[in-house]
Amino acid sequence: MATKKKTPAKKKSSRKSREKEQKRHLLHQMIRIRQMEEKAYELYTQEKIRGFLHLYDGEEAVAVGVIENLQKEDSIVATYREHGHALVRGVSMERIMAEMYGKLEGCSGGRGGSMHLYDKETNFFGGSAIVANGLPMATGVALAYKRQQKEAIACCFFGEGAVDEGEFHESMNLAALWKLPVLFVCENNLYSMGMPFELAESETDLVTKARSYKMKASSVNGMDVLAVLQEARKAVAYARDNQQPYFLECRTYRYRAHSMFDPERYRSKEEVQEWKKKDPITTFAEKLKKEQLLTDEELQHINREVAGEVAQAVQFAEEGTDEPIENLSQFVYSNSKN
Amino acid sequence: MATKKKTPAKKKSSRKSREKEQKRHLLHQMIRIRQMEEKAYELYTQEKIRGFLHLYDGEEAVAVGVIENLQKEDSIVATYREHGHALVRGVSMERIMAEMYGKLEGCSGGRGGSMHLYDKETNFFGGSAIVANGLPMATGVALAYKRQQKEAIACCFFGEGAVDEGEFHESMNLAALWKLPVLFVCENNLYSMGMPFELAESETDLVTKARSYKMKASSVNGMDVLAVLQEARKAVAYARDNQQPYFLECRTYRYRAHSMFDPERYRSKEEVQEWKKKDPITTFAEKLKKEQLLTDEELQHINREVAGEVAQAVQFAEEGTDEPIENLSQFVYSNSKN
Amino acid sequence: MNKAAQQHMTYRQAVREAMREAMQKDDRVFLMGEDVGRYGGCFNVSEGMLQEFGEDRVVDTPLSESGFTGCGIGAAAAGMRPIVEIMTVNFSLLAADQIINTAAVLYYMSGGQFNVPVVIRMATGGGKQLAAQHSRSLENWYAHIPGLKILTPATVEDARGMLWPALEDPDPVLIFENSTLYNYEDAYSGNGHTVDISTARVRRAGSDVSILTYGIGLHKSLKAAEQLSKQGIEAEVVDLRVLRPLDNETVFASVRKTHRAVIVDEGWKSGGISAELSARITESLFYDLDCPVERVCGAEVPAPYARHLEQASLPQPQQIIETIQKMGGIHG
Amino acid sequence: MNKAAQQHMTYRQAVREAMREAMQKDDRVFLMGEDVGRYGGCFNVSEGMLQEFGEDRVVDTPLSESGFTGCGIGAAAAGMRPIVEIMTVNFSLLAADQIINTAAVLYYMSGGQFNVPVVIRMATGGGKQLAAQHSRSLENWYAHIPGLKILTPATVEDARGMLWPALEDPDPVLIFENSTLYNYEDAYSGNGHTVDISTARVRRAGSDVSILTYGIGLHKSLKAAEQLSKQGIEAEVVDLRVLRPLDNETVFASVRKTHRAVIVDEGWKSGGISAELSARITESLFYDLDCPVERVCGAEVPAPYARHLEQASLPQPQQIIETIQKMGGIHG
Ligand SMILES: Cc1ncc(C[n+]2csc(CCOP(=O)(O)OP(=O)(O)O)c2C)c(N)n1
Ligand SMILES: Cc1ncc(C[n+]2csc(CCOP(=O)(O)OP(=O)(O)O)c2C)c(N)n1
Ligand SMILES: [Mg+2]
Ligand SMILES: [Mg+2]
Repeated sequence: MATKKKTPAKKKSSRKSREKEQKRHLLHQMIRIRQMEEKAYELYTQEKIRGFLHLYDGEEAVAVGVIENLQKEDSIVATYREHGHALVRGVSMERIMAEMYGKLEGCSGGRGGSMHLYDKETNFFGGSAIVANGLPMATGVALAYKRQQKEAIACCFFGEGAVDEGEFHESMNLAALWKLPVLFVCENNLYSMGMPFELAESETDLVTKARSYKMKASSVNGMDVLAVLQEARKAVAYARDNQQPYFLECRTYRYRAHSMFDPERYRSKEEVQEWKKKDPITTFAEKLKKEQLLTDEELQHINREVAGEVAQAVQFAEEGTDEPIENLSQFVYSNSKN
Repeated sequence: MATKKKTPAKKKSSRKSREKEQKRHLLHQMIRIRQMEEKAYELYTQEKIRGFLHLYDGEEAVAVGVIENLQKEDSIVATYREHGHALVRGVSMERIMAEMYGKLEGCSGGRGGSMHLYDKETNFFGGSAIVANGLPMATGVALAYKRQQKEAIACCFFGEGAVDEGEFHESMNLAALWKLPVLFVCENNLYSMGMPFELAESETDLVTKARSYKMKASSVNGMDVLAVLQEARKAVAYARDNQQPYFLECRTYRYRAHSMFDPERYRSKEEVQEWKKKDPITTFAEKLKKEQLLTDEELQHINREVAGEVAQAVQFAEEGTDEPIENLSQFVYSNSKN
Repeated sequence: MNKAAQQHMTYRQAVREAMREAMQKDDRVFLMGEDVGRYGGCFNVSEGMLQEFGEDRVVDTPLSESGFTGCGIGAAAAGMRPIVEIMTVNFSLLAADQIINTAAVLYYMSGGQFNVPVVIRMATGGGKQLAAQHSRSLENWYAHIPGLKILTPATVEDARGMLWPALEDPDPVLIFENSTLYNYEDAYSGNGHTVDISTARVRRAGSDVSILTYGIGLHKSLKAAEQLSKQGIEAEVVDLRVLRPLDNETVFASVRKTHRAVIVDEGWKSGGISAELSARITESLFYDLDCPVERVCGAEVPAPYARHLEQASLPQPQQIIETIQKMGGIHG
Repeated sequence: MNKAAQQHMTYRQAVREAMREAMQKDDRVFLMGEDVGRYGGCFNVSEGMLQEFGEDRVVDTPLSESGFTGCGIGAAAAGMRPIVEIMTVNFSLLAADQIINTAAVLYYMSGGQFNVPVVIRMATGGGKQLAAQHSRSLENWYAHIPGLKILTPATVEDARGMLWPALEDPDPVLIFENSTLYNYEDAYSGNGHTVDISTARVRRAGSDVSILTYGIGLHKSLKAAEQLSKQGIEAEVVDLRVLRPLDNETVFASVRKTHRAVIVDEGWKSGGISAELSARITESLFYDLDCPVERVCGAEVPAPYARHLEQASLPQPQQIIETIQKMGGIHG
């Protein structure tokens, strides 16, 4: 997205500049998510966006670090907390915003809303709001790819709450048993709504749990985009090359309420503050500055650029059209043959 | 069940005689199951018994070895392959047989049949024919006992096929998390219908699987009634004393078809023959003979005695009454208040 | 009327008070479900109950609908009186096995030995722009299953009064709370009396047409009836209250009087409770009817997110009015 | 008629042949389910298919209804054409989440982007003394759900001919095979032609009363019609074939002709397809009816094991006959 001119240089400095570019790209992507969602929050309070709205603030490094490793032909299955995943996958901010507005121009034609972003173009399979419900689907997508002898993998995001559900268990077993190329990414943000992780799981070591299906697994600091990037690179390569599933736990945290209504009785303000110190965006920006890959000015520039993108997305959504009511029943069934 | 007169003797010989008595009792119980089911098989071919009929031949040591350790106030939740469990729990052979005949005198009043034996008197909670469906129930029964501060445990029998189901996963987690006194007994007979165990499970070490819920677990030779008895004793004591769940795998084998219709294309006759050599009844009888705890004559006596019990059960069933058709809707709802 | 009659209460408070009272009265009663404790309930219904009753009686469960619902069923069969909360009916699909393959049949299958005195509460309904996976009204669906009892409190009084008799009932009772009603406020006598859980109730008397409805439909129907009244059409509004077993008598008595019936149900039309009522009425009162039974139901689409589409998919008072105005022989 | 027309075939063989042909025609098609391979299918339907098509296309699954059904749904969305077999509808309760929360809504929720061309087959029905957990007819229940298509082949021709169009259909199609029909044998033309999956069919013409039915009910109804004919009552028997979407036209045309309708359904009456048909008929043909629509359905009880009780709980030809004999104005 960030289109910087590449300056010709010696090999070493070109690697350096590639690295710089990638790192800035990662930062840019995280900022895009953050800003888009800050706007979404605001729009929700203005009742422009309705329904449930699950924000991803604090978890951006996960989507960015993982999805950066995917190829075009790979697919993604996500949850209701999927704005970030859709965005960095390449769904335009305009179409995401329009979807949250319920407009025809939205990426699900206004029928899905915040929890159900879909985009066939980028193999973005949504957007399911039933916890763990996406795992069997991702397993099936991987099964299809394997049968079709594609090189593609299915990448499935879900919260640690999903681990308790039977569908997690069944999918893990099937994927491991049938050696399907699925990357299971567990976004462990320590809470499922108000339920603390350790009160929901008899075994809190999720890597151990995954291995009990004979699945390869690892865990990574989900607040560190580079760590996620690297671990996910290995995971994706493993899944693709060996045609095997992989379970990746990303330890992260959500700053905001579960959805927009949440008295947050289950955790302390201090705890949230502690985690904010590990913010994936600010810590990464600091790091880049220290490494002299980024100046304050450049950071401001990125922020401004993204602000522009957000403004444009909002305008796009505002100007969107409403589906005529007589089309209410369209898409209950397809009309054409397969 | 076997009522032998105790002869007063010196301490040592009294222990010996107690041991002898217990061992014969175990043998007797296994023979009761075997003979009852052989008769059931025959009655099925005569269309006296209908529906599905899942026989337990080869697995008798499991029910006998485990249930021997239970107290009156403990409860049992079983599957559709539960004749043996009901019988050794203390449901009379007559009422079991009458149930398979669909008679009013049956232990479920003729409404349940072979797959749904129930007996409130002995806390025998059935008889569920949905694979893994009994695990949540057993967990709930244990929860109730814990709340009621009873010393009782819930003992849940299920096949290894149930391990693949989501309900297994959810129940294991809940029981471990909430420290509930459930004994999960997995009767691993290597097949779920025609599905070989190793083709259904990515991890075939079930103890490892159980431990991934932080549950205490062990595995035992389910063809050896003494081994089961001992291992189950430890397991029951652990569950009761520590108010914690326990997972016990019993490795066993079923000789007969899954139900009565089964072309058995999935395994060889030789394999079945190999397992029959390990038969829990004949090997145990041999052992007792070698230990001079049993004579051929005594064995014949037991067999005859049981044959008499079976004949009487059949007669009881034959003479049973049919529920009047006008009572069809009775028990859809209770009539009284709680 | 006594002084307490002046009291007002929301539907949410009514459910909470009912649970609190049940827990105080009977120590076999406990509440279990996702986020009923620390979070206070996803609709804030059980707020404060964890603090009042402690972790043993207000049990936060992991995300395991089948597991914890089955657990409640087992505990009920073993002598407890659990209230299982499933956040919304949509998630109850994950517990369908336990509800239908166990709770609904255990008593029958065991020949009357093991009853299942569990109460399973869940939110139902649409109208909040939560889209296809979060907006269903599947109480209709559960009402198809013998062995279950289905309650749909529509008033503060019923939200308050139905729980205790449901807990006293030896059979599994499912209570469907329309989530748009939680903020609904009404006068409440405050004396905590229970209500029967077997009859329908006439909420508004009328002579020209019977509107048969329940849950959120009651409120829409009452609105429609007010409007119609201005036009000289007097609709009788019957709140079904219990979808299984249906109270034929109250329904039939009303239709016998008005000779016309409209069923209002936010659930999907085909094969819903509206179909069943229509069938029963024509079976029993064919010659009493002045015109065919009509149905005003939710459009048969997965719920769309966009507000205008979703509203168009739900029955509205105006639709009820228009349907009635067009009915054969209606004056006004 | 050509020579092949002399051929006979069981319903079981018809389903098998349909699957074989589909697998031969389209390599995106594969079969997955419990025991479909080594065992040959729990009703022996897929016998020999593993040997013919290999493990990649005849996939024995672990006991994980939600997992493998969802897997089939995902594979369908990603370009395959899976036939998912769930042994019986009773176990499909474990997969209800995937069928209803995913398959039925994905196309709508995604604004027409992701369709789910999966076919889910399952056995349904009672009558084999399998008791409460194994004998349900829940096709009625699924017919309540928008987004699903529900087929109920009752003849060898339909068992043979419905699968291919179901696979060609871009939407999720559920096929319910009544397990008591697998051994049913009938003449079959043997030319493997497909049938439409959108209309009902008149299986027997008649002028006095319309019997609307499907699945096993068709056979019972035809028997009843033969008996009635001897008494001078000519029943028209309509095989619904498709429970969702219902073919109103064929049903209405029949009832317009006969002025009387009876619905025969082994499923439970309340809120079943019988209720829906009854409601639709009175809504649309109220003034054409000579008497109220009648329903002959399964008794609303969990299935009992004992044969005499179970048989009493199922609709029988005699009941159909008696119901029709008592209908207003019927001659004979
Ligand atoms: C099957 C199901 N049960 C309950 C819910 C309600 N619910 C929505 S999100 C959520 C918490 C999920 O937590 P987690 O999986 O950790 O994801 P997070 O929200 O933390 O990203 C719950 C309980 C649901 N949507 N689906
Ligand atoms: C949920 C469910 N799926 C499928 C079936 C059909 N079925 C009955 S028994 C059985 C095999 C179960 O195997 P296992 O758990 O190993 O027990 P076993 O029969 O070997 O004792 C199957 C597939 C069922 N009853 N329930
Ligand atoms: Mg979480
Ligand atoms: Mg087995």
